[in-house]
Amino acid sequence: MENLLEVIDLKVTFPTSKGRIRAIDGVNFKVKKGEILGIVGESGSGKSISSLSIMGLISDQGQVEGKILFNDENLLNKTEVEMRKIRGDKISMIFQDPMSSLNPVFTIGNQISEAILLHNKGVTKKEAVEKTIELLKLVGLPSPEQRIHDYPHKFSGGMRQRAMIAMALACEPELLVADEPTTALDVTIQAQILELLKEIQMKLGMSIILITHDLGVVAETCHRVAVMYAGHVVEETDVYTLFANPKHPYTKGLINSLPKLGSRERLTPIQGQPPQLYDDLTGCRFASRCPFVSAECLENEQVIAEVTKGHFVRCHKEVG
Amino acid sequence: MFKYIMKRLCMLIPVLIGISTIVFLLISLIPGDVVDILLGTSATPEAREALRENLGLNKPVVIRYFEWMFNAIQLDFGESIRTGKPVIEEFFARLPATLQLAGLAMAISLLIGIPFGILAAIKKDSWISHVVSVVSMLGVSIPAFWLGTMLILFISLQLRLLPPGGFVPFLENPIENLKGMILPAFTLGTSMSAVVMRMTRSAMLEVLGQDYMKTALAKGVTPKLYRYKHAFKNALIPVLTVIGIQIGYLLGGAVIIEEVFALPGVGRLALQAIYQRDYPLVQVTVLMFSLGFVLVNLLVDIIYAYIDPRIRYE
Amino acid sequence: MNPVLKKQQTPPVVDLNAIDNIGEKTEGFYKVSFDKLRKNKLAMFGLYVILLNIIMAVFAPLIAPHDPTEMFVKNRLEAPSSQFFMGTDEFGRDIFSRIIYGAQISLKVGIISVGIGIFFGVFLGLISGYFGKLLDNVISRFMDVLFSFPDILLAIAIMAVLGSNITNVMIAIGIVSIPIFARITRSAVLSVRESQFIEAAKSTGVKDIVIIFRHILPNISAPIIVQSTLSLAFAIIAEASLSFLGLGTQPPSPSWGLMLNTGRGFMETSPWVAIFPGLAIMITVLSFNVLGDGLRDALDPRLKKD
Amino acid sequence: MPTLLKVNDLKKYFEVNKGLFGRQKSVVKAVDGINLDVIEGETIGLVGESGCGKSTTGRLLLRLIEADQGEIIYKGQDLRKLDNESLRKTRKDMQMVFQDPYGSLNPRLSVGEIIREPLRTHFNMNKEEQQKRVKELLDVVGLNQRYINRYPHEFSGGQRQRIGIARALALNPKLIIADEPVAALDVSIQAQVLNLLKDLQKDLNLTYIFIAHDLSVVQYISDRVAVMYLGKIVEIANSETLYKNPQHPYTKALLSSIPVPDPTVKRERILLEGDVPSPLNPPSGCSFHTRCPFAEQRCKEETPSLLTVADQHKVACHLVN
Repeated sequence: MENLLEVIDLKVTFPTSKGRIRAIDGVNFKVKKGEILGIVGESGSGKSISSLSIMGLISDQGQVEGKILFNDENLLNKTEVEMRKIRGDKISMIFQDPMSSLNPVFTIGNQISEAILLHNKGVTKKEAVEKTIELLKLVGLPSPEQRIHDYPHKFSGGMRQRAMIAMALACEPELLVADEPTTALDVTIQAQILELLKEIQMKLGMSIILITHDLGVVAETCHRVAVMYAGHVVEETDVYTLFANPKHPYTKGLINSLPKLGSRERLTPIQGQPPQLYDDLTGCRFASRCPFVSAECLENEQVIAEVTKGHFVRCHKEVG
Repeated sequence: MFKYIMKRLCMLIPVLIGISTIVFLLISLIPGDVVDILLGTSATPEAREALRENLGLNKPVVIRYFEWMFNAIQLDFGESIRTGKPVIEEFFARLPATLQLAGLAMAISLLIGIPFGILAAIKKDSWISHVVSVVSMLGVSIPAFWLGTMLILFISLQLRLLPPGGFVPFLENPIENLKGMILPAFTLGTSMSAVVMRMTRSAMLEVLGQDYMKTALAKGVTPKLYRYKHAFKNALIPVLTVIGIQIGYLLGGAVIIEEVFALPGVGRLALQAIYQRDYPLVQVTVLMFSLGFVLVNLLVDIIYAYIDPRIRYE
Repeated sequence: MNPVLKKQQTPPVVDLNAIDNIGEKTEGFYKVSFDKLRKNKLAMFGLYVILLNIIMAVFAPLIAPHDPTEMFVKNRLEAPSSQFFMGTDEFGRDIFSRIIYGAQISLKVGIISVGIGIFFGVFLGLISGYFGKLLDNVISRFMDVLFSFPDILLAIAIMAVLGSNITNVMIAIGIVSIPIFARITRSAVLSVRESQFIEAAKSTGVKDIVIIFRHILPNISAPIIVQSTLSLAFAIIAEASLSFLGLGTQPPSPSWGLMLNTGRGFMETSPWVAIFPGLAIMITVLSFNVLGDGLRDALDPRLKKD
Repeated sequence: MPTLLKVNDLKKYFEVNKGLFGRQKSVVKAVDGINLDVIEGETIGLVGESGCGKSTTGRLLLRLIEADQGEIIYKGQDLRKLDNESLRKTRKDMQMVFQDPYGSLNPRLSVGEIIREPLRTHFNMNKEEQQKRVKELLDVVGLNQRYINRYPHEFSGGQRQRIGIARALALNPKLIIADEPVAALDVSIQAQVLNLLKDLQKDLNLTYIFIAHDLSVVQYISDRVAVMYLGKIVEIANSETLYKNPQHPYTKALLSSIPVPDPTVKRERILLEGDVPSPLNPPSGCSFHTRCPFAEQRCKEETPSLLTVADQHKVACHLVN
């Protein structure tokens, strides 16, 4: 399979009153055509910043370096006008909180058909409305003919997320970036939405980047996974290998921190807290919490390397 | 929508009763004997009795209150103590000048406030934004009567560009009318422009930070759509509230501006009535101003609901 | 004290990162806010002008070159000069000295009337927000009614009834200021009341009165402080307006509004009589407004997390 | 083991005004007849999706919200009948840990003051005794004593949650109601706090009512679990029984909806249709019938009651009983 998206050595920094924050510091991952890549990490790991960088939506203060190759074209070299044509057309995005992600003063139909009209010259309003209804059917919204005239506040959380997905699918994108799409939803609704995403991915054959903090969601939905910690990708491999044979101490710790259904065995949490990402960081960013830490870890910056085929790890002990 | 408007109208009733009660009580609260104040202690007993009769002071206050309310509903607020004419007639005779003044002032302030407010929000941290902040700060701090006086001094007296005051009815001579209105309307509108500008700026900034604006960007909307369709309609909601409140300042300010520019409006009528202790006239002007304020805010509430579906379907 | 708490068997999970960068004590909310305010040049300018005003008012007899009521009959309507820094008025009184004494009136009216507004407004807002129900309904409706009068008009009407003197000016502006404080306090109480730390206090059995004064009041102080500065600005303008209309302070008192009013009569020949009092009003009001604005940013809890 | 707290038929209905003049009153049945025995020293979990009434239940037990009906019996007396003063004293034994690590600490008080407050309210201690006790409590929850004069905004979510726990422990309570105490925390921090809660329970002989939406967390920490749906308990069982042998269709669906962090597990997932109905107009009969894949006619008409199906295992479902 060929790569649809390749992120190479991506760095994003933000200025703050206490100095520059290195929110993302040399991140590499790729998304193949037709696959679901999971990016998993805790808050502050940089997973959302990665997705916003792909969309070109990092605010003006943020400084972005590296390469984001989409169909072999570097998105970071594109002008704002070019990016605008790609956003919502070739790459689209859905967000964490469906309650606040829809504009409250426009109808659902209006917001979805706007996406269609923006990227398809020559489509009439009527055609756009028909397409909107079709999309809403696709995402499983009951009686879409009536619901397109409703405002977002009339929709439940699950229905809003369906509407958001419909909007994202409006132009049949090649890549869908889903940033914690089910975090704000109840479990039974989460199950519905994840099922829907998988189904749509199969039907339309696009690629999805699924950003989440939930290893369970990753295991059930994704083909490959990148684990992020403190602005780095610390491990990247296919989903089976990750859970069967995790290499990075952070990945291991994360899996051990998780209560497992049916087991009441004592959890082994990761000690301490993630570091703050100011400029003066040296060595491995997980060192302060790592049970296997050595002097080398504190001194040298690790790089990510392939330990076995398709399994990338950012750790001295593993890479040697 | 209809239900919403009906609900709003019903909510007005206690407020209207409250306003009229307070206006009625204004006279009853005057310390000392009103008749003494009005006629002096040397007046003849007959004259005193006649005035008492006119003001209804010979009845218990509760009865007077209900009589007054009953008459008020029929727009009968009694006669002017000084001229003997029904006060409501005096009021309506003076209304056009005030309406024109307030209307023009509002138009000016919206035309200045909204575009510059939007501009300041979009070009956040640029020099335009800073200029807007400073100008709007000055605008709310400058006393209207002083600004008016200064404008008369420089534009009318020194440069002789516009008349320093006076009022020509619009139908009589539209050009002279407008010439005479420019300075007062500008003076009155200054503080409101400043407030509208500040509110538009901060409301736009607030909206631009919302999640749904990120959705719009992710959709690939053009900057124009982004600002004016997605952002402005949402930002308009708090701005409208402020406009509603500012109408109150506009009406209050009209009293002062009419005095400065010698315009024959309701505000000046109220002042004269106060100077002459013509209490029925004071009552009617205060009552009508408040009524106008309340009705404008009702209108704002309705526009509000028109823009914001969450309120419409409440 | 029943079971003495045992120390944990397992070593306590201690935050390694946090240990090194802490001091023993950190700064409270007001210190942090003031540090933030200090960085805001415009607000600090406002603060300095206000302090200058206060100094002017307190030490007026020491600063003013002349007595504010002394009439230099020979020097009527004299243009600014080295003797009369801002010129003289129609009675030959020194305008500069009158403006310095005028600061006393402005500040006195401002502080007392805003004090009335805060006292009653915050009280009403607290009880209507905290206890809710019928009490809230009655108070809120009453505030709605007061709010329905254009504010300067309400002040004018009250003055018309009470009669024109400086005490009544303070009462009238005070009454007009009540509803805004009541509203702001009420809505702040409503949002704070829902906080989990209030629930936490209730669940540990803390009494209502302690909750109000220890948990609610400190957390709603920010909007009240901001509104106080803005209301001071309003009060100063309102006093000047009332005096300008002849309904406020009475001659020969050196109220800025009153001075401006008399100055209007000699505008073409002696503009300074009207210009300087107006400038004084504007600069003072501007200072309160920029300070209020700066305080709003400095006290905003949303900007706290950096 | 003796019963510490007994809840009988607890109800809370909220009235919602609608229509012109608010004449049409609608009723939200937030908590609709809960029966629960809490045994001393156990952890009982309350689990359910948003709007199921689990948090309201927790607050009703402490009378932070007043119930409309039912009994809350603690030490032989009905808490609902206590006057304010006796309630204040009884609350000493029952404390709460809250969900929001940011909202549950007063930002204007230092950590020491926050933890000291319950001591000031209930005990006659002097400043030094209080200070000593606060330090002891910080130690117990795994926070450095040097933090005592710092303000909440300087702490991370996990640390704040520890402060909240210290405050709850200050009065030596017997029962702690923990309302989503780890929902706002990252996985690695969540495990730290869960372990802390477990250790404290062992050391201090605490009883927990643990309220959460995350079934795997609830199962981990609880001895017994009650599953709630639209204001009612639909199933209650031992933690293991509930996992291995769930009876109610909702419990089954809930269990199968939880994503399992193991890609090799392929499960038959029971996908529920649609959303949780609004508690404003709960469905007739069994309130789950609108989403239940097995619903029959009688489910629409009769409300099932919570009946014992096995030892310590109760289910409210027509199809099971």
